[in-house]
Amino acid sequence: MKARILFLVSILVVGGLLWSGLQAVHPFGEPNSAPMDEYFIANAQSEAAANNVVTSIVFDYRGFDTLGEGAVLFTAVISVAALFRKRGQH
Amino acid sequence: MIEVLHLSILVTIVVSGFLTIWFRNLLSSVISLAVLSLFISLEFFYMQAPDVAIAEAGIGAGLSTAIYIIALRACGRKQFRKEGER
Amino acid sequence: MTGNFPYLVVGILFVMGFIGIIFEKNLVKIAIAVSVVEAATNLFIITLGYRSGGSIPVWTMAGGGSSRMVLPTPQALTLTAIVIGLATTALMLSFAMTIYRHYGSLDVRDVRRLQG
Amino acid sequence: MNPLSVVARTVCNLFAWFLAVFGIYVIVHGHLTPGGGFQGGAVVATFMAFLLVAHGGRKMQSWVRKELFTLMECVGLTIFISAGLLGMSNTFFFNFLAKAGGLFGSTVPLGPNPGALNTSGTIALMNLSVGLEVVGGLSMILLYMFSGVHPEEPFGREETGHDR
Repeated sequence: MKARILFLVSILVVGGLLWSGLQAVHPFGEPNSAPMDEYFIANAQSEAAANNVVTSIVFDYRGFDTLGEGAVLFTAVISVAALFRKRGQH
Repeated sequence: MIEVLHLSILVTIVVSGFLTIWFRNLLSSVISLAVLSLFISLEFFYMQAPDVAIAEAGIGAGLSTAIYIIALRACGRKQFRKEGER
Repeated sequence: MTGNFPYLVVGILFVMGFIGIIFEKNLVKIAIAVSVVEAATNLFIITLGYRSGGSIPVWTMAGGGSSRMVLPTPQALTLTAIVIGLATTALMLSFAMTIYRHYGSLDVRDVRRLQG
Repeated sequence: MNPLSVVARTVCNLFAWFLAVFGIYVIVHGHLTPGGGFQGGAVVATFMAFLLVAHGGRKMQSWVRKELFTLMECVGLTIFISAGLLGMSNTFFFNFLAKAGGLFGSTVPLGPNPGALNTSGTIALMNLSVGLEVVGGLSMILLYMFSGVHPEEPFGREETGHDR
């Protein structure tokens, strides 16, 4: 019973923090000033020669993130294969 | 008109999220999660992000549901509940 | 008309997933609640980058020569987060299946046998 | 999972291939239209899940082997890292194929344009390799989790169709 009251208080604290953060957020449809995104939109065609700006960010400007993502996916696959490996298989 | 469509999508997201947590049967909960994923994909498409919409529709509504149903098949479907719980 | 309603939806979804993580006793249900929290986070990041009246950040489909586009960086980051979310979900469910094979139950109160 | 009935299997044999073709289209046209390696790989892996549900695990594992998916994932990750390393004379992940002529080396005009397929340098190559990696990884997760449902038998439980 004491644990449930503690959980309820923690949920109220998290909800209150979210609510107070919602009061100060900028209005929907008007993001904060983003010079980096303006640079990407203006120069993605002349530098990476790709029409899709999102793909040019994923694979060119921020390719290191994608490398880490591939490593995470590889690790997850290896872990699942190690969990369900048969006894006779290699 | 497009505002009404947007509002209905958002209300459906909230309702399906609530049902996902509320259902006691695990299979119903997984199907509600697929519906939530599908409507979040629609919301991404409204927000001019078709890349993310394709990814969410393929992964969230397709593969994730398949993996959950395989896991439920291995573990039994009904949620285990003891006496005196809510 | 909608105003800041999308942010409110994100907050409601996040708190519901948080309640699910804390109060549920079944391991698969906890994994479902984690998926709800992931969905809320993805929706929040995309909502931060939306620009009213902006077009798709793809020059093939932009149309009309409008240079006012939606911010592309949050979309790229969310794209990475979705695939990683699927990988972590598969790993959680694999652990749940292994635990069910060893203990015969999915309840978190029955799995405490290791603690003595 | 037991295989479905004859009607469902016939419809699956006909229409599942459209899903595979759409996934490969999304991978190849990743730098022109919305899409890319992750999305197309997820769609092709959904095709694998479709075949697994319709035909059952025993027949699926007699068609393809898990070593094929392992090979696909390793080859995809290797091509991705080597395409990043080959531009090392400038920086890591430098786009050395763009605007250099050759296969992917055309330039695009500025502003809205219909686009051409042989542009964007290493981005198209990385789309292909990441698509290969995602297809292999997600299909391997599906097959291994399916083989863990009944761990005592080699190909899952002995299955009988609904139509007999």
